[in-house]
Amino acid sequence: MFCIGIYSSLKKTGELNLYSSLQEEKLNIKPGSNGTNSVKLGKCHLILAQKKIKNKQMKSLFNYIKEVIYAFVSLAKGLLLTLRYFITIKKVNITEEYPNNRTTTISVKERFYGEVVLPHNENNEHKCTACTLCQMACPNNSIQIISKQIETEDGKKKRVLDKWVYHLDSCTFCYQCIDACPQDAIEMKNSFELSVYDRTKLIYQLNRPGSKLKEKPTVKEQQS
Amino acid sequence: MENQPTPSPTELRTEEFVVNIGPQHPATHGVLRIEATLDGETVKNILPHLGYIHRGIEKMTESMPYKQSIYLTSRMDYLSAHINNHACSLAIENALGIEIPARAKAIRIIMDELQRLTSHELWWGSCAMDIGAVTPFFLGFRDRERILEIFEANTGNRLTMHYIVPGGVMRDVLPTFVSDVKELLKKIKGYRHEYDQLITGNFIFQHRTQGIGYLSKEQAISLACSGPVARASGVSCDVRKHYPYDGYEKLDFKEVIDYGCDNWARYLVHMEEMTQSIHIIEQLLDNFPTGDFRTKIKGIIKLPEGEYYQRVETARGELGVYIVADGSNKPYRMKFRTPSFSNLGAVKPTTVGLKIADLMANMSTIDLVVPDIDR
Amino acid sequence: MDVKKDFIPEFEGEAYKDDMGRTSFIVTSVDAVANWGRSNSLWPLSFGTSCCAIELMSTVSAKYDWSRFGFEVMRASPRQCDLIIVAGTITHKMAPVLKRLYDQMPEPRYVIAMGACAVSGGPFYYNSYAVVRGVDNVIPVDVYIPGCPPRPEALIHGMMTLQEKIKKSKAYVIEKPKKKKENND
Amino acid sequence: MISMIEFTDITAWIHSLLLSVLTPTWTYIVELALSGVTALVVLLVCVIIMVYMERKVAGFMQLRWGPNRVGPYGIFQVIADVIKLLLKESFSPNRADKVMFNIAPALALCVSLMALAPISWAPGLTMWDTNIGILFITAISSMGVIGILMAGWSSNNKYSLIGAMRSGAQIVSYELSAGLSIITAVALAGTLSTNGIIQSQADGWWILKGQIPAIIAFLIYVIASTAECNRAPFDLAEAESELTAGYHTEYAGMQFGIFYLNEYINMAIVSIIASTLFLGGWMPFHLPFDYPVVQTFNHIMDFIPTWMWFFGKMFLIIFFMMWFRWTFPRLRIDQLLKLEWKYLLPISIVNLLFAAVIIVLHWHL
Repeated sequence: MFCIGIYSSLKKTGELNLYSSLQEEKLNIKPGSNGTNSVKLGKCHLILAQKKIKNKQMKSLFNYIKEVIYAFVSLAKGLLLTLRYFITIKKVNITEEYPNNRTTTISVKERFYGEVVLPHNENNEHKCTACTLCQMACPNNSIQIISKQIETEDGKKKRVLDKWVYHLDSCTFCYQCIDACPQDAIEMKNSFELSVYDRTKLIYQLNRPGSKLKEKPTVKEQQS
Repeated sequence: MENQPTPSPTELRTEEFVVNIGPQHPATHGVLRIEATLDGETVKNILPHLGYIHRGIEKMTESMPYKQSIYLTSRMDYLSAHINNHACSLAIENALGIEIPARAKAIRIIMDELQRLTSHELWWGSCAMDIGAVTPFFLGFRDRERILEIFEANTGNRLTMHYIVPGGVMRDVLPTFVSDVKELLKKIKGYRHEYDQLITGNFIFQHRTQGIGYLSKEQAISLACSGPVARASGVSCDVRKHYPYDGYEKLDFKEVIDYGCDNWARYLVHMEEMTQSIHIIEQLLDNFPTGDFRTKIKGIIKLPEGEYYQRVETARGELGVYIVADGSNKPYRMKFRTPSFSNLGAVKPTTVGLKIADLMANMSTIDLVVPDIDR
Repeated sequence: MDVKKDFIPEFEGEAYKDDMGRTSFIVTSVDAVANWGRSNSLWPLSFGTSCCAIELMSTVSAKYDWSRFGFEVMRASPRQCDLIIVAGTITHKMAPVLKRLYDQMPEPRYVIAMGACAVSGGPFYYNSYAVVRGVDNVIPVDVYIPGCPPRPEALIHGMMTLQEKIKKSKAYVIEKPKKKKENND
Repeated sequence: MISMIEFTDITAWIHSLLLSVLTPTWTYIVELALSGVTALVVLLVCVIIMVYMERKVAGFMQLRWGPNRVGPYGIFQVIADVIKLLLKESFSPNRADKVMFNIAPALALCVSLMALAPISWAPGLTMWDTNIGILFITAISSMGVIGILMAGWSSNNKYSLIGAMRSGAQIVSYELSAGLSIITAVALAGTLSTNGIIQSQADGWWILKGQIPAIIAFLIYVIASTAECNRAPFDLAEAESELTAGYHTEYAGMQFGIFYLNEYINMAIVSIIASTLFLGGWMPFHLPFDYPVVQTFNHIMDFIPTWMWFFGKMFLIIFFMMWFRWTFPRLRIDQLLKLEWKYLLPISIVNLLFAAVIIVLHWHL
């Protein structure tokens, strides 16, 4: 059934056509037993080639004229399609005019991986604990976490983030850093307008100056 | 070459000359260099030169943990990035003996088949462009962009995703995923007749492809061709049928085989495979499983010592991932058997003796992706 | 996405001033006309090595359509183009070829490094033995577009950034001929 | 023709003005120069419109807008391109034959401009109103290939060489069927002069009056002339996917621009000839019947100025050529020659015989 379906579709698309002697020779290759569920397009070729041989036995002038007419019809079909596009361009046009649609209809999806950001809240606090898991997860060293030791008020030594250096120039947006981060400190932003004149400007420091680690909310605060 | 009779002294003899096609040439789709010996317009010999985009991916994987090396595979055959990731993830999962959730399997197969659709649509456009028609290129990209929108919305990247990871997929798909894909398939199906109207039924295109680029079944097998190239020569080699993975065995689809052995047969196989891909996706969408999208696995994957091989069917043919593990978190050796590399061998037997324009037609229907050749 | 107001970065070009701090009206208008022509007619070389080439093709395609800017005349011959978009990885084997393509282009010529591979080596930066770490090691680059690969809008943004640069540069810089060491290759 | 300002009036006025100032010899020389410059300017404006049109047509057929950011609707796009090409460095490659390399574009341009001479632009506006106008054009247009061959040969580039040789084979063979279809029209009109051919269509264009042979001849002429202009689907000489840029691979800057210009000038000339032969040139659309209704219709048609008819028909045929280009795949070289020698040439010979029968029996209207 499937075979017949394809054959009829080929017939519709005007596949009935010339076959070179080369192809008639190779039709000796018989379809092997390739299981029941394989589509044997080859059969269609066989049928077509047999038709072709039959046609050859008929008057060749008739064939000649038929071929010319067939050629014109098949080319006219393509011409009609492009003409339809040409005439109905306002309907079929799919262009998003990028710089004009920046504020309106731009189709950058929410999840699009544009650059890694370290979100800060209004108190200039971030969630990064400088555990360097993201740095280890990064396949090509696009992340450098520079931490420093500070002494907290109660005299304990603590490691905090000093610089979160992000090499946008080599980042490949594989999402592994964000997948690895246990604190959900970093995110992907869907910005993409990042072209620069100078390569060194593509190395960002993600933590803002003076920012500090956001304290984990105590149980009381969580409840409230 | 060897079949050609030696010309008699009285016969007209012309001088052969060598033309370097590539590394920068619009028809090579990348940086393949082909040294073609021409006699006038007739191609006498072909010598492909590789390595212009050799990036050492196989060597790089040896110094990278398993999790990280997967993302490199999407840069090999970037037109089937999902499928490459899939192969790598499957190999690791098989080695670890992990069973992944049903939802992840469904998402993986849908993404694979959508990727196959994008690849074949791009192939359709660029094949027509190599033969000289420019408009099909835009039509192919119109439909491809719709699929890429779904990729972008769900995986976050348009081309080189790192979405299929060991244990499942990186993130869950959007809630609107199923309805989006359904709408997409409806649109793509509606456009198929335009493809036939513009190119399949076109007299010039048929004459440029029919009987051109003959690759016999024996040649296809001996050159280890796979994918549409081999299937157009009558070789049954669909990995999805013969070595099913991730639930392909439960799906109803047909392996597309043609016995035409020429460019036209390869064209038909590609076109029919698109129909089959749509059919596969439709089956999965009807009862899309719910549940987990990823099995939790350890942060550092260590494969047990041994050798592992996994093959999948990319848009170009069979991709094999061969891992030799030594028990650490990095592979001792990772080897990719890429389809384009084997299919590249088909360029010479199909082209020698034909015209130079046929070289471009053959190369486009054989559907080479150059970074897939060089890795 | 959040919308930046000055979405094209400012290019700090040289001002059109002579030693006395005056500007010449004629020179500036000639510059303006020449730069207008050049910036609006950037014909790129159809040169793509890997993944970014597909996004480059997407930019050509109907959805993004850079022909609106007049960039659609992609020439396959380096003699007829103004711009190389290095779309993809450049390996050590490919680098001399790229250099040669650049040398074959007539002045004025521009280079855009598209994608992480061309900017810095990208995914292959860390431990690949075969990849040039940044195409600016081979040829001078005007605009860098990060991304792996950058989406088509990002490429259009990069092209507009290049236009900005062309518009702010001098069309004709008359310099005293310097004696330089030149490699004849 | 009623109450319109005729070009003949303008030319007569200029002639008398010049005569009042200069001697007859100088008048003649100045008029020659003036007519040449005018034709050139008109043609260059046409080319600019055509390049813009090509990009827009291509865009519209490919679901996109085409240039629309340089000026309103992108109309200054071509001007920007011209400025850039003029200011671009141009050079000849090291091992090229420098003299031939630099002459080739100029020669190709000169040859295609020479074909302008006998063209009848409007009633009474012909640079060289000769009685062998069409013969002159066919003779000149087959010389166009010399420039291409020179360019391909002198570039010292194998792509260029292949492209030039392809172009040579192509143009030489397609001249035949183009010539035969021109002969069909000439036989119908009974004259070789362009003005005479147009005048013979005063009561109806040949494509309508000449019955089936004229239509077939028109189709064959459009196909053959598309091939002669190296336009897709016959653009084998510069087949981009095969030969990068074909015969002008090594040309840069304005030298390339001249080849680019040349292609469009050739298109313009070819479509002018097609409209002259089959669509009546500047002649308005008339019906060859003697009913009062038809008379009124013919009268109304006369109100549309002749230049509008002329350029309308020209751009219509140019649109056809662009339409072909953005729809069809390219032929292979052997298919191209097969198409000519096995299809177009026999058909046009039979067609010519058929037309001869019609002419002898006075069946044409």
